[in-house]
Amino acid sequence: QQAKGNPVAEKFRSDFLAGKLTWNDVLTEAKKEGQVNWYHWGGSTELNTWIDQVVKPELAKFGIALKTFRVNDTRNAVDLVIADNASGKGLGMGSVDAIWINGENFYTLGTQNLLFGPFADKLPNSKNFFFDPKEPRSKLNTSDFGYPTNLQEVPWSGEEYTCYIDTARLKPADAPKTFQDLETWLRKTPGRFTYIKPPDFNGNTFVEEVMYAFNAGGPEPFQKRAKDLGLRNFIQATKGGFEFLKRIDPFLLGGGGRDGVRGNPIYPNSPDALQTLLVNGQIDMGCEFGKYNAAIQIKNGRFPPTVQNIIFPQKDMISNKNYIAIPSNSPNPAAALVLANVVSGIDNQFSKLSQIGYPLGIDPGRLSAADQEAAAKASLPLPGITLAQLGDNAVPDTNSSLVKVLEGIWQEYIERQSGKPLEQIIADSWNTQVK
Amino acid sequence: MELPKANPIKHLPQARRRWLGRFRIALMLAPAMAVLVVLYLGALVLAFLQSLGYAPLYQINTFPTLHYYQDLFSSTGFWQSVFYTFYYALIPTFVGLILSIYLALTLRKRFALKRLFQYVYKLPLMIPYLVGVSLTILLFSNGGIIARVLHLIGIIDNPVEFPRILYDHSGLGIMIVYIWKQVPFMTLIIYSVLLGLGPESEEAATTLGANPWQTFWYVTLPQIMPGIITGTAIVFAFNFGSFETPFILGGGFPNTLPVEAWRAFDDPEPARRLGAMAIVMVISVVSGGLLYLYIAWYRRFEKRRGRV
Amino acid sequence: MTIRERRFSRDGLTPFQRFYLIFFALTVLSPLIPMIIASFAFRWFWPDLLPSEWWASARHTLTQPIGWDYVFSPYSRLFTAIRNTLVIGFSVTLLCLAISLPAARVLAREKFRAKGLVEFFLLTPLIVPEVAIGLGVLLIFIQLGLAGSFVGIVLAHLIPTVPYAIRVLTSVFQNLSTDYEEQAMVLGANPLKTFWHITLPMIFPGIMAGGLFVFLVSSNVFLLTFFVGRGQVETLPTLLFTKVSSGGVLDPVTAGITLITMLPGIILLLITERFIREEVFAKGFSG
Amino acid sequence: MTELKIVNLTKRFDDSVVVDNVSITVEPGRLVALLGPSGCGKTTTLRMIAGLTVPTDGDIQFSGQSVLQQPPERRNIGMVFQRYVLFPHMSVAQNVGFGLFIRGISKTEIQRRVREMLEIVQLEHLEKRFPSQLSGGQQQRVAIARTLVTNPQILLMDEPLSNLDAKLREEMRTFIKELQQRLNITTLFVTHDQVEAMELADQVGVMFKGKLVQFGIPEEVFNHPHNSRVADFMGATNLIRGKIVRQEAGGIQLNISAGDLLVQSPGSHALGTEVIATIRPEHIDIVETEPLDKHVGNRFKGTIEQVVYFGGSVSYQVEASGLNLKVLERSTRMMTVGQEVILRLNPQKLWIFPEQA
Amino acid sequence: MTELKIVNLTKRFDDSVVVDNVSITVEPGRLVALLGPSGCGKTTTLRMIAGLTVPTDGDIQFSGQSVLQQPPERRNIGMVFQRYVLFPHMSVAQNVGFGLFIRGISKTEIQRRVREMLEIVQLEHLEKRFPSQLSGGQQQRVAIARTLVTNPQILLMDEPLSNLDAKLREEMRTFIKELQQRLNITTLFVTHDQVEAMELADQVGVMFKGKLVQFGIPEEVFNHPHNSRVADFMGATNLIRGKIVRQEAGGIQLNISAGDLLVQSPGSHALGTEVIATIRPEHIDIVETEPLDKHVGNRFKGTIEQVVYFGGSVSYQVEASGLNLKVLERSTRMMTVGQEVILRLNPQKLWIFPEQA
Ligand SMILES: Nc1ncnc2c1ncn2[C@@H]1O[C@H](COP(=O)(O)OP(=O)(O)OP(=O)(O)O)[C@@H](O)[C@H]1O
Ligand SMILES: Nc1ncnc2c1ncn2[C@@H]1O[C@H](COP(=O)(O)OP(=O)(O)OP(=O)(O)O)[C@@H](O)[C@H]1O
Ligand SMILES: [Mg+2]
Ligand SMILES: [Mg+2]
Repeated sequence: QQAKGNPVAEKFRSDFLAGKLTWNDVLTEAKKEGQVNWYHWGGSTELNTWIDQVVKPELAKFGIALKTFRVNDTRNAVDLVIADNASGKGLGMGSVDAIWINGENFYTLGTQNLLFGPFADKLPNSKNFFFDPKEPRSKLNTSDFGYPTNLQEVPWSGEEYTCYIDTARLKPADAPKTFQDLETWLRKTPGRFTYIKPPDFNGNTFVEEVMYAFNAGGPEPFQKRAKDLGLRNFIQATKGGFEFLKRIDPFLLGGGGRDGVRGNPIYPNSPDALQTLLVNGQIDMGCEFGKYNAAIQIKNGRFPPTVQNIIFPQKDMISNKNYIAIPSNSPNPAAALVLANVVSGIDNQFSKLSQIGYPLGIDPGRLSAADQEAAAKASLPLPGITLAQLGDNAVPDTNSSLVKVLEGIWQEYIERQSGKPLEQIIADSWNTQVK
Repeated sequence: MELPKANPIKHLPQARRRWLGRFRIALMLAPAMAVLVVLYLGALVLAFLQSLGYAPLYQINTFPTLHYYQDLFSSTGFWQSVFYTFYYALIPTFVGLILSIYLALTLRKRFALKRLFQYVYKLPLMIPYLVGVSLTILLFSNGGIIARVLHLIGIIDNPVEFPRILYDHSGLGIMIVYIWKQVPFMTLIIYSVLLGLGPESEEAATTLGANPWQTFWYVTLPQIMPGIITGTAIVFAFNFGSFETPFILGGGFPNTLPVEAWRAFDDPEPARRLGAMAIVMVISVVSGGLLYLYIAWYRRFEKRRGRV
Repeated sequence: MTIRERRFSRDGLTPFQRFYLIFFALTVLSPLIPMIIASFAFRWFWPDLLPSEWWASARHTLTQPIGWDYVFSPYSRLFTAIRNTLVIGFSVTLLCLAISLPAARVLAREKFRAKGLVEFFLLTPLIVPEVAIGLGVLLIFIQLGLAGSFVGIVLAHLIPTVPYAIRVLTSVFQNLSTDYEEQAMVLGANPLKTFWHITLPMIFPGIMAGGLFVFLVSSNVFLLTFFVGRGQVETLPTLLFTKVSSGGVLDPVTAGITLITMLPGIILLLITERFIREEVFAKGFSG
Repeated sequence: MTELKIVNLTKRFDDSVVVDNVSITVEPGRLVALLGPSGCGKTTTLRMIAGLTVPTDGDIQFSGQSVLQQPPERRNIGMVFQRYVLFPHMSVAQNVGFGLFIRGISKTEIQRRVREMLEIVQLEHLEKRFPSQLSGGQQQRVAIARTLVTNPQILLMDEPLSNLDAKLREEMRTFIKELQQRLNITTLFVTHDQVEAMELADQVGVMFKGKLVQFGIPEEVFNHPHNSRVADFMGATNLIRGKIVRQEAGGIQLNISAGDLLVQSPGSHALGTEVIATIRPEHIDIVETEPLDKHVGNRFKGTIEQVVYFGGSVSYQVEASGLNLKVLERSTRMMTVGQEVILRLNPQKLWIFPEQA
Repeated sequence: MTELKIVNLTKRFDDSVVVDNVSITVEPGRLVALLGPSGCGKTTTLRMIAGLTVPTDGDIQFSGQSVLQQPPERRNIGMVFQRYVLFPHMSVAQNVGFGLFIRGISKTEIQRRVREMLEIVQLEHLEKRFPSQLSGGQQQRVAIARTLVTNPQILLMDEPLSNLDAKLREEMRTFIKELQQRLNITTLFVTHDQVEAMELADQVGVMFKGKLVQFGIPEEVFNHPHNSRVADFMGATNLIRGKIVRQEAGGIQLNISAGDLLVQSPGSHALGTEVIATIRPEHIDIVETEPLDKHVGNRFKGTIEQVVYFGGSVSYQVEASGLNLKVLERSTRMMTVGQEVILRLNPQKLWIFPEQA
């Protein structure tokens, strides 16, 4: 139930979605609108700077003033859209033009029918993406955490969950390669590892990777929607993983170091907190999203040069994309389209990659050979591993309908140390989260 | 029958003035009252309605239901939160009070650089809590400055050996920030009450044979009680409802009630947001009720002693 | 002072009190030193007490501004935050004083039914937590379309500031004997002129003190700004919150912003210490 | 010149009657002192006249015109407060000029009149100073100047001297007396100090608990108090109980503990009435040796019980056959404790009033 | 009984000398009044004796023992402050009992002694009240009771009456006098009111700007001031300039504007010295008609210029060939302005001191 927008904007949308407008019409309209409000996670100074340095002048060329809102949590932007809509502000009247989004938040907007519409393939730069459903490489562009994008958002960056070690304390050869290795290593040297606490998505992802690794069927069942998967299968798929998490709990940083003795295990709240532990020498290994993360942190002085990436867990490294979405009550829809187009341009994607280590959102397969070569050149060297290795071990993300369930189980079973049987905890969480 | 002699002229101005006066009082109170009634009382009423299940904003209307309160009270995490909220609020109030009283007493003395010190001690009062948080992180984190100094002098080897002060349920980091920021506030209040008191009654006690400790205990302390009561009440209420410090420096689940309220409110699931409102109501009622009892107790105490 | 005076006098500090004051001054001032160092660091790893590489030597090797370069660049939004903090602070101060003055005057001077109730009500926001108010106000503002706007933030800031202002101003009015105003009236001044020529100049220091206090509270408030601002209006506290809430090590930019966030308070303290007279406080908080 | 008349003035606060049916007329150009103990309603009366407090009942008239309906700023009165109440943020000149400034008078005119006024109060050299830089007496003079500069029709003074120290108080008394006489301004002067009232006033009103108990010229009030409360308040501490035994042209004969007492006080009393006679300590004579005309007047033998030296005067406590009398003398001679003396009570200085419950 | 002796007591604050080399001995059981204008260092002297302020120099001895090293609470002194300083959070009984309570005395004993003390100050019925519920005089009596209950060896009183109103002040004066004599306690009493000092003290010390200018029995100080500042302060406002022309056994002959003046004041002065003679207003006699012995004594013809009626006394301003003299008389007769009179200045009441720069 979208609120009614103002007639001009509504007409623009229907015309644009119907393909009645040329891109020049869009540019003209965008110039009239004059500005665009982009809400994005603002926790990275590099990204913030890059947007101001690169995207802003680019949009200015089209007569559009870019206003970025650095939110702490993308949810805030989604809330704003919902609230605006609830108070009757439709297209052309809200406050959010574009959101950097993926997963659950997109799912929220999608299920509440608060998206502008299928625009992704109508941008000039849609040529840089596979959108054809028959093409397997289009999967990450058309499905976001298992939820179909319906072309209502356009990818602008990709990521992969990657781990790093400090070779000053842990030789790459001794580094674990699988979760079994990890457990062995932890039992030998307790306290040298920990992972980010769910519900931070970096924490969720670690849990998901554990689930993949301990499920006989691998990642496959986790791609399904909860309704399609069913509780029984879900218990089957997750039990092993959670038992593993429970086993290593006492051997994590601060965890007590012995079976059955729970100290005070530390699960850092955020990637920053995790990095701090590594830099302080409290742990030797950490995992988070960001292929180029270690490289960038070394470059910016936050990591010592002795830090290297490792491939862990082999064959189960979650990889995904994130997107630009336009909400249904965007005050400047045309300018939002221009923004989406600009950030998916080849030059800007390359610049983003080379300057701040944010991987390409566009598909290299759609690029010319020269461009592909340029892309390779633009990317930073990865310490200790190669891009190809990353690609070989990549697996897709978990369906967003399951994420909350996993989160709930982790909190109850690990964080709150509930005494209930694991199966019941799983069932409880399933029942509260799956509607 | 004799009619009473009417004298309208004489009584008219008086009547008019009184009416005007009443009207004027209402008029002058109106702006401040309006702001607080609409925003503050309105906010509380709205939160209360939501906690009872009335939230058209999220297309939820199960009004009235105690469901959200029942959920809350039946979860063990909530009661732990209650405990931590009290714990983090009470200890710094108490410790800070003792430090403040002593500092205020010391400030009355004559000493070199007193003027300068008057500036220095008020500094934490002037800057946001978040700055205190930031300073605490820099100093007290496991790899922080203090740990490094301890390493330098050979007391610890590894940051792991440094006691956990931040991100821990002991709440030491939270309390350090509170105390650091609130001691100046309480000191200022107590010091100002002391200034108003003047040294005379203490001198009188001294000439009557009371030693410094007796003088403090029997003469000074009872007289600065009003300042202490206000100071501790404000500080406790603040700590009880404080968000950013426990949010950043706390030990995660279960955290203080305000943080839990925020977490719940931050959830995309609307029903959880109504749960947040239930927490909010609990915080308000507990904090308001406690302070009411505290002040009522103090009033009675004072009344018994003939004051007020 | 002669030796004898020093020896027998109780006016001076005991050795422990001297230590206590020094300790206190140190706890306030000494954290600034590592904070300044941190703001100039580039590589600073455990267990070094000083950075192994400084900002000054690293700043030219990178394409993006780092450390202080970033803090002072437009990318940090620091100046926007400062401007917002000041604009909000001053608006709140003016508005708050404007609505608190008449109320304080009435509370200080007049007797009326329900006065106790009104007084109590005007003070309760001091004891009801900010989260409670913040969430509720957000709900109201969402409905009024004020969420995320300056006006909304200014209005929200009135909630914690009005009680303080009323308290301070009430005591100011109580301290001002009605004699002066009555004298002016007897000399022929009507109520308006009396207020303008007599009352206002005489309570000016009190107004300053109250105003400062309001400004201080407003510029320190995080939660209400954060809730009501919805990430759309950034002030110094919200900027700093974004930086420190990740729970990581304090990077040079955060250190720099921390230092800058302290500045308004320090400046305010320096220029106004003489207005924050303890006496004003005494009346305001001992009742 | 204006006549000030208050008629049946009454003020009730909540349930207590603070001013109770008081009527006073101050003739044009005269100074009336309102005398009474603390809390008796003096200030309240003054404030009602000024318009700062609204009377519960009664009327206030300036030259026969009721002013009840006029707000204070329109009554054109001058009021000097107990605590000077100078505006601390204005200089002496600004303080004095305030009343004129408010009336929109031109700057030069204000300057002229302020200077003139400051000359009268002899403070022309201090016009640039601020109140905090003045002594108490100077402040009070500024307050008076400020009040007088607007040529008020009525001057009200509320214990203007009670905050000054003894020496200054005396100086200011003289100053006010002279000034009031020079300017000839109708004045109501409130005080709780009998000496002040006596010295300054053309007429004195004595108030107790909101009621006007006595009104008359100073000597009358001083020497012939209406009742023992007034007597006590006026410092006539010698109260002698007695019964009227004879009444004739020459005076009234009382029977008191020490014998007979002749009183030349007007009024007629029934024989046998219990009354109180009073005489001021300074009106009793001490005779060291028995004089010649042994049986003339009221003479009593007594013993000096206490001697208190006050500087200029000496006070003796004398016990004379059951009477305990206080006598005040100039300190030209000194008697010693235990000395036998004879007291002479001048019948003309004695005064009687009925005994009270 | 204790003797209080201060020797060369000096106090310097920063750069100003507030008490300058003051030595006073208060004999056991006596009351000495320290008299002086505001700011002359009276309070500071008292505080040094109490131990509340540490002297810069000099010594304080109780019965010959220096107490400099003892903290105030061990000196066993009683001090009554100008503003009573009762503990507002304690009842009257608790206030009075505080000193005993502090000494760890048993509850019943405290109760007994408090009751006893309250009886002495006549406040036994108010023991449950709190200070805020008492009048000024009652508060001051509680303060005194509180001080005396511990049997202090020395009693220090700092202008204990200056906050009371005239009538109360007089009552309290008598009360203190009696009490002090009854208890026989060595007392140092600070005041700026000459009358108070005269009335109460066995000896009076006059301080100006930190210096003890004169010390002696009240009459001496009152009638024979050391210099014109003291004279003025003591209310002897008649200052007569003159030159010494003759000096013989009978007295000193001065040449003044109005003629010759005979003074019977001790001390020898060089002929031709410019001096000031002083006489108190109450020591001048007014003679209405020329008496018989025409040429005896200092007589001057004069005209009455002003008459001020003070109730018990009348003050005249008399102009007599260049002299402007104030005369105070009992109000048994009244003269009128313009009346010609003859003034008689008793040579024995005249007093001279050298003229000052
Ligand atoms: N606004 C008021 N409300 C209630 N009672 C009042 C008010 N103003 C004065 N009173 C009471 O009225 C009585 C008379 O007060 P008023 O000030 O007139 O006395 P006063 O004769 O001037 O005394 P003082 O010599 O102490 O100044 C006092 O008992 C006082 O408490
Ligand atoms: N602690 C102090 N520091 C500096 N100067 C002081 C201090 N205490 C008193 N003085 C100064 O010493 C002088 C004498 O003060 P003191 O209080 O002894 O006077 P006083 O004779 O008692 O006057 P008053 O009659 O007004 O009470 C004054 O000028 C005062 O300003
Ligand atoms: Mg009065
Ligand atoms: Mg003094």
